[in-house]
Amino acid sequence: MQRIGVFICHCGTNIAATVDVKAVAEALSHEPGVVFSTDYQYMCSESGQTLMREAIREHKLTGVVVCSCSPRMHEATFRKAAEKEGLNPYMVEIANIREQVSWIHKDMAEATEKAVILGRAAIAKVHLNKPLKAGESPVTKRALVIGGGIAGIQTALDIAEAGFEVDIVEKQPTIGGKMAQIDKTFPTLDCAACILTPKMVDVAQNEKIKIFSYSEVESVKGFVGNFKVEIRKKARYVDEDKCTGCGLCTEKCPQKKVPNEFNMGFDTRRAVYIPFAQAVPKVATIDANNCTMMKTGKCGLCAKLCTAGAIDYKQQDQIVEREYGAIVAATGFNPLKPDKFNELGYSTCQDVVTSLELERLMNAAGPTAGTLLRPSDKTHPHTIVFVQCVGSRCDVENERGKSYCSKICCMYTAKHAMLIREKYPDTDVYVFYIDVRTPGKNFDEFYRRAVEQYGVHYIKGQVGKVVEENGTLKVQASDLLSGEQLHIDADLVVLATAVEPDKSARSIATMLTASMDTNDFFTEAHAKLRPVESPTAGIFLSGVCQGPKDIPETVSQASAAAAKVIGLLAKDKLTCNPCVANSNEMLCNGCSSCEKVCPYGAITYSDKEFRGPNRTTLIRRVATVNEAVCQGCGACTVACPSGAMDLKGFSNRQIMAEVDAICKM
Amino acid sequence: MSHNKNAAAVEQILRSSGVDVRKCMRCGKCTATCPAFDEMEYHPHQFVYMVEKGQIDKLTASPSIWRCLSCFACMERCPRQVEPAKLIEAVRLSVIREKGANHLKPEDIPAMLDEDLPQQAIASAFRKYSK
Amino acid sequence: MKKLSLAKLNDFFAAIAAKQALYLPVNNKVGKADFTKWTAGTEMSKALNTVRSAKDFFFPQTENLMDFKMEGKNIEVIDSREECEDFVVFGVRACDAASFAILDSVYLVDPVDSYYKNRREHGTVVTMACGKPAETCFCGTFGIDAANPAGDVTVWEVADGYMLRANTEKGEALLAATADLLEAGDEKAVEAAQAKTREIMAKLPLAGLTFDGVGVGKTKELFDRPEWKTLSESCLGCGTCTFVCPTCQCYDVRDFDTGNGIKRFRCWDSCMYSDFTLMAHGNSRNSQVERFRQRFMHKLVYYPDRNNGTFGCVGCGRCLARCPISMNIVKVAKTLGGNK
Amino acid sequence: MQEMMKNRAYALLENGTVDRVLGWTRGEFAYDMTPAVFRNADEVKNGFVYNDFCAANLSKYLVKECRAGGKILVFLKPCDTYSFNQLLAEHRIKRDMIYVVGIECFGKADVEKIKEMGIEGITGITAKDGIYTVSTIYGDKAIKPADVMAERCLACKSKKHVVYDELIGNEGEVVEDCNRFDMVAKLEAMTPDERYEFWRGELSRCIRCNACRNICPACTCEQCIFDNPNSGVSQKAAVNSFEENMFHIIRAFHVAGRCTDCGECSRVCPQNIPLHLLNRKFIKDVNTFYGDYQAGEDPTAKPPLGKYEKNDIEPGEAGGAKE
Amino acid sequence: MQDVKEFRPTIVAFCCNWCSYAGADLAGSSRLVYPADVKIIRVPCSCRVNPLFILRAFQRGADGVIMAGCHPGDCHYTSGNYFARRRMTLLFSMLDYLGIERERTRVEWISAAEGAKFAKTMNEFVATVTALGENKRLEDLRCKK
Repeated sequence: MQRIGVFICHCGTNIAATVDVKAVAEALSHEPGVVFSTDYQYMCSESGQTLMREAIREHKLTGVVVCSCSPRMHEATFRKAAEKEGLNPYMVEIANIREQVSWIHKDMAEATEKAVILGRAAIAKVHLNKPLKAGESPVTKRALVIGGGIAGIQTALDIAEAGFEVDIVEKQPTIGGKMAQIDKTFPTLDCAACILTPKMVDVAQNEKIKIFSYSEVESVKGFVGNFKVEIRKKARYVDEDKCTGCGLCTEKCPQKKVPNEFNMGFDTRRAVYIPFAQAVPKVATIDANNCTMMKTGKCGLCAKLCTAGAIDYKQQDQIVEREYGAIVAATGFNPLKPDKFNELGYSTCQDVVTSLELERLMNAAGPTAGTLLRPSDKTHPHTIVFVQCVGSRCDVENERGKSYCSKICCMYTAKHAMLIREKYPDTDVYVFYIDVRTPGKNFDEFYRRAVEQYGVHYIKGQVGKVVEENGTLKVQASDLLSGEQLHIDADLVVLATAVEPDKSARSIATMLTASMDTNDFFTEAHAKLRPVESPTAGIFLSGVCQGPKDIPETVSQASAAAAKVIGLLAKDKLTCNPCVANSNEMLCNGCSSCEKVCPYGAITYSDKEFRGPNRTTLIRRVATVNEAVCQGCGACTVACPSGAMDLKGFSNRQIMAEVDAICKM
Repeated sequence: MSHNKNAAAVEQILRSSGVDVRKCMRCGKCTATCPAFDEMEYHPHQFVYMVEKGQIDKLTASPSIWRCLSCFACMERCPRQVEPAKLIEAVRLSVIREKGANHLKPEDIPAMLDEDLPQQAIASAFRKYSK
Repeated sequence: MKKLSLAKLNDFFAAIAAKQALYLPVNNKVGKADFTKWTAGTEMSKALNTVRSAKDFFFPQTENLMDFKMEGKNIEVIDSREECEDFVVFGVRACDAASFAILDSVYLVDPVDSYYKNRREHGTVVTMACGKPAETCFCGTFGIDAANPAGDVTVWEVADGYMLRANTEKGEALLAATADLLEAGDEKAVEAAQAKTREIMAKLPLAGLTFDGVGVGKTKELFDRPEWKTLSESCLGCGTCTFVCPTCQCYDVRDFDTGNGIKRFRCWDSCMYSDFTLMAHGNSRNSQVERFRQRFMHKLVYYPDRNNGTFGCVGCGRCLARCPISMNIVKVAKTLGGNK
Repeated sequence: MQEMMKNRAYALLENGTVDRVLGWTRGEFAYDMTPAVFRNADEVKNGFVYNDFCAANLSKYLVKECRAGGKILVFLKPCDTYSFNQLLAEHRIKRDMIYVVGIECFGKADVEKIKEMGIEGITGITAKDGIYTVSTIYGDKAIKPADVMAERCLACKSKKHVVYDELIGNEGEVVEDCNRFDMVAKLEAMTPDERYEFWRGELSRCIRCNACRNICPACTCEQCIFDNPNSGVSQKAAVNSFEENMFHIIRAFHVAGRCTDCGECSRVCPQNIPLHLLNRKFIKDVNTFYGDYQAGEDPTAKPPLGKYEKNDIEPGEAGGAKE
Repeated sequence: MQDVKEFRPTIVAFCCNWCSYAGADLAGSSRLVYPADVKIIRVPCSCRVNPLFILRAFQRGADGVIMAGCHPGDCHYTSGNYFARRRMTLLFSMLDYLGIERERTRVEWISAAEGAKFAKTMNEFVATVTALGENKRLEDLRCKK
């Protein structure tokens, strides 16, 4: 029989206000095996832990039940405290009477009764708990960063700085991401390329960093410290090692009509191309869908021209398997395509553009060499209307947009408006907004400058519709402050579209077994306290894949993720989860049912000799679990018909004891 | 506050329209999109706001309620699924119910028709006046 | 000797059932006979015998013995028994009737099993002579007369009704209580029925079967016979033979934690089971050969040794019909006894 | 047939291909043949019997026989070969220790059905020219085998041997339209209350003799959880309706995706409970939800509960109470 | 007929540690109310839920059993919920086949971010089970007081 101590936490008034903690302590004191039962204001506090430790010592406790907040919060705290007193940490169980009781039930009698039942279930479980000892697993001292935008670049650089190897997997031919497409950055108006490209060069030159560009993650296996990742290096039909990036092929390729995605399709590129001048790696890529040679087998001009002999039309996708200790998701975002907002004319009017398209139209390296010309007739627009919140802040039921605020639009629109007024003072700029959101250092000042110094017309209201008439965009909008409906003849309309997570993020999350929210942003382990970690150990989050953010925030989060990775890689060994499966060889049939459902390949079989009846021996095939590989999901335990396979810490008996305690009538 | 006085009326309107006025984030897109804007004293977003604030009397007294074409553009475009047109319809309905009698009969319609009257207006008028 | 006309059969059942529970063989949904409680409209089965034997009435498959309640460190023992109500079992065949004597020899000797005794005292057994014994029947081997079964009352089926004879005081009481439905009966009709039964009995393939090769004092001779291995080879170790057997009397005692206390109950056990007589050190018979041997040695040698040569088998033939792999006591006895 | 089998058994024992033969030995009556191991030609000569009453599926005995060493010849009917493959897939038997002789099967006879025809006092049964002549103490009766064929054989799913080393008789085909799910469908079409009544009526007869489990070639656990006092769910007798349900649900679940539908459970049940209807429900569900799957057909196939598809049906969408 | 107590069901909810248990935590920290009849048992993954546990719960007095896990594809252990889904699909179908009310069992996929869904699901499930009344078809009378 265990000697169990029960500790009821008040959590200030969080629990005590709805649960009669004294009554719970009293009720649980009568449970079999309970030798000590008390309540305390804050069990997680230093003095609360001391109280528990003293009770363990004084009452020679062999098991502890803490009725408090979620075990996801303080289970580790209490286990550590118990361990300091010489009690095996796995002899501590938590009854969650805060999240599952006091916070959701209002009636004190009802809440108290439920708290007692949950406490009873925990006691019933502890009776069957056994001391567990965690094993250890080694750490592969290399990190993988998925995504080569500013988030991935910063994370990789910081990890490499600490002396660890980092691989970046980027699906595009070059790293740089969205920031490479941006013209200027708010609120300082630095040139984006001027601050990004040196970092890209740093990455290229850092010998700890290996870039897999034009590559995608194919599969992820393993667990924290020991991931095995297959990377698909897509065939770019150019030998990366031989290509010097001279660009000759990209100039001479006869296929000139391919829309240039880097410039948002405003101009064209060749079938063999380097996305932009500062691309890293600066290597050409053949776009097989558009290459005449690849499609018809006739041409081959680039191969003839290439002095380095880098062109290889027969190149195949290549699967590279690499091992990592940690993985960082930095999969970034895309602007929402506003084609569901018919009334704003994006699909029908050439001169209705998104903000990212405007960036290219204003960029010195863009299709217009930095002169703002409208796409339809290449003339200077004189009246420009900006529409805010396109696809952001929609009702969750609204299929056209996202429920969240995209966070960066107010600032970049202010930037755009300001830059246009600066360069073309004869232009009228209207910004239709719902709210102007400018929290951030020097952000509101920046916005006020747009209004006060640059005379941008900020109008509280929304654009109802945009119709093209004879080359003019008829904008109908409301001005809520004056109560008028406005009709503006505009030359260019710019939509501040919502940001959305990159489409690849969902499948990557699945491979990483990292959870996502309904918007496909990665979920953090704790919204406040662990914002750069995924709930899955060894998976970290960097940049917009976790939620909308601007460049400074992205960079700081990228560094934070790097710090977490470094903290992990600095360890030589990780403590394994001791709650792993184990097979009772006396019961094992060797049928392989468990092996088939094990996602980790942790189960192996061997023929072993057993004592048979009447001094005979017999050889049976039995399962063995590799405890360092097993992650403790328990799939095998249910697949096993004989009950030979069980899970430590969550055994059949333990779970049934909880069921019994809960259902007790 | 005028809330209490009109609480029953507000509740009636909210119930019959099924509109959750609290969802409105005051973007004004409904009003921006409204083709009858010039005809209306109170505009769609104001309906939402005023119902929320309990200012039903002003709305029922206003000719605005008869100006709405029920074209549902505001409902279509509202990013928050507030559906102002339903609300306007509900206010209108509350006025009609108060009057009690049937105000437009199908057989009266032919006499009222002229060439410029859009079909939609006939349909809306019938919806408005024949309750 | 009394007679019950066919027309009054239902009234007879109703009269009994009005005072106490009456059980009789009734066809179940798959057409096999089960002892079932009589209610108005219940029709008696014409089957030769029930799938389960009549021992269930005195030694049910599961039976609660006592309850425990625990409060802190105190354990309270509660006798949860309820006094058994009077009941009548109608239509018990000669073999099953003979099995009660075997059960009695186990449960009614010191220490008396009060649970069993209670049921025996309250039960009245009405037996029925067999009309058409089957090829699996071999009660004759044990001197049991299918045409003249024991019991408190014996019943014979005759052309136009039933002949009844009270054998005991309980039987007399039962017939007295239903006297107004009965008339005087003629022994001759019984004798004719008996003759017919005995004639059939004599023609059946197991007629004349003797268990001479087994029995008292044969432990040493039979225990190490090599045939046990081959005989038991096909045994599945299930409990079918045991559970349909009218004489098997082994049970296991188990505790069930209800969450609010413990129920201690007993349930039939089978010596064919791997956990039969499981003890702290393990099992004393840990291969199927040993378990198989135990079952037959018990019925054919050990029991006769202690009971003046009476075999622990009544020849009902249920195990012959029911064993999934058709291994049975007749095959065993013949193989060991050299009687082919 | 019997003579051909005996001849092969002699020959293979004589030439040392096998050490033992697993077959059937004669019974007390004409219909109660017992599975038996024959160790030499003499034993085969004196004891080996094969006829339409040799119904037992011998594959399960191989688990035990493989542990005894040597090489064993086993005679398997088409349906038994599926069980054999399943045991092979689960590493319960060793292929290289077994010599499989497939035997053609026209369906087995059920003596219960003969008795249900009112035929009593049986002293012998002979088969000739497609007719059984049943001798009884009351005289001889001629019956057609089709009239007394075992229920499971009437819904035979396959006359094809999925595994064998040699074959006696002709090879058959998988029976495409075997209607074996008709009764399951009929039950499914009932209301829940009717189904509940049906199953209570059946399962309440259970005496927990474990015949179904112990004969089942899929139930080869070293120790069944219901026998293991440490499992927390051991039961020796079904004390009440819950335990009856529990045992049969869990047993069916444990063999789900593994049961080959050999029908032995129902054949041996002393209470004639149609236990195969539980297993067939799982088989039918697996076929419906996850695509046709026949356990034992291919020993390398992944069992339906050992794999998944990303778009598998949700538990809430499967059959039943959708209304 | 005095002292007729309103029927309050006993509901056992098996929640996977990574998604649904966290979802329950979120429901808690968001103060989303659901009936106290629901009692949660934490399991590492939905694939840890053995049909034995579900029957056990009914035996011991549960009136409804719900299993909640990560959304298919989001399993912390990659594939656990896929296996769990197959097992529960078959088990529930079998219970239905035996005439045991299917509405007493439910599977729901609830992510760590779906506190609202957790509360909504539990409210619905409790309402459904309350409407069904006491579990009679899978009860064990020995366990009743």
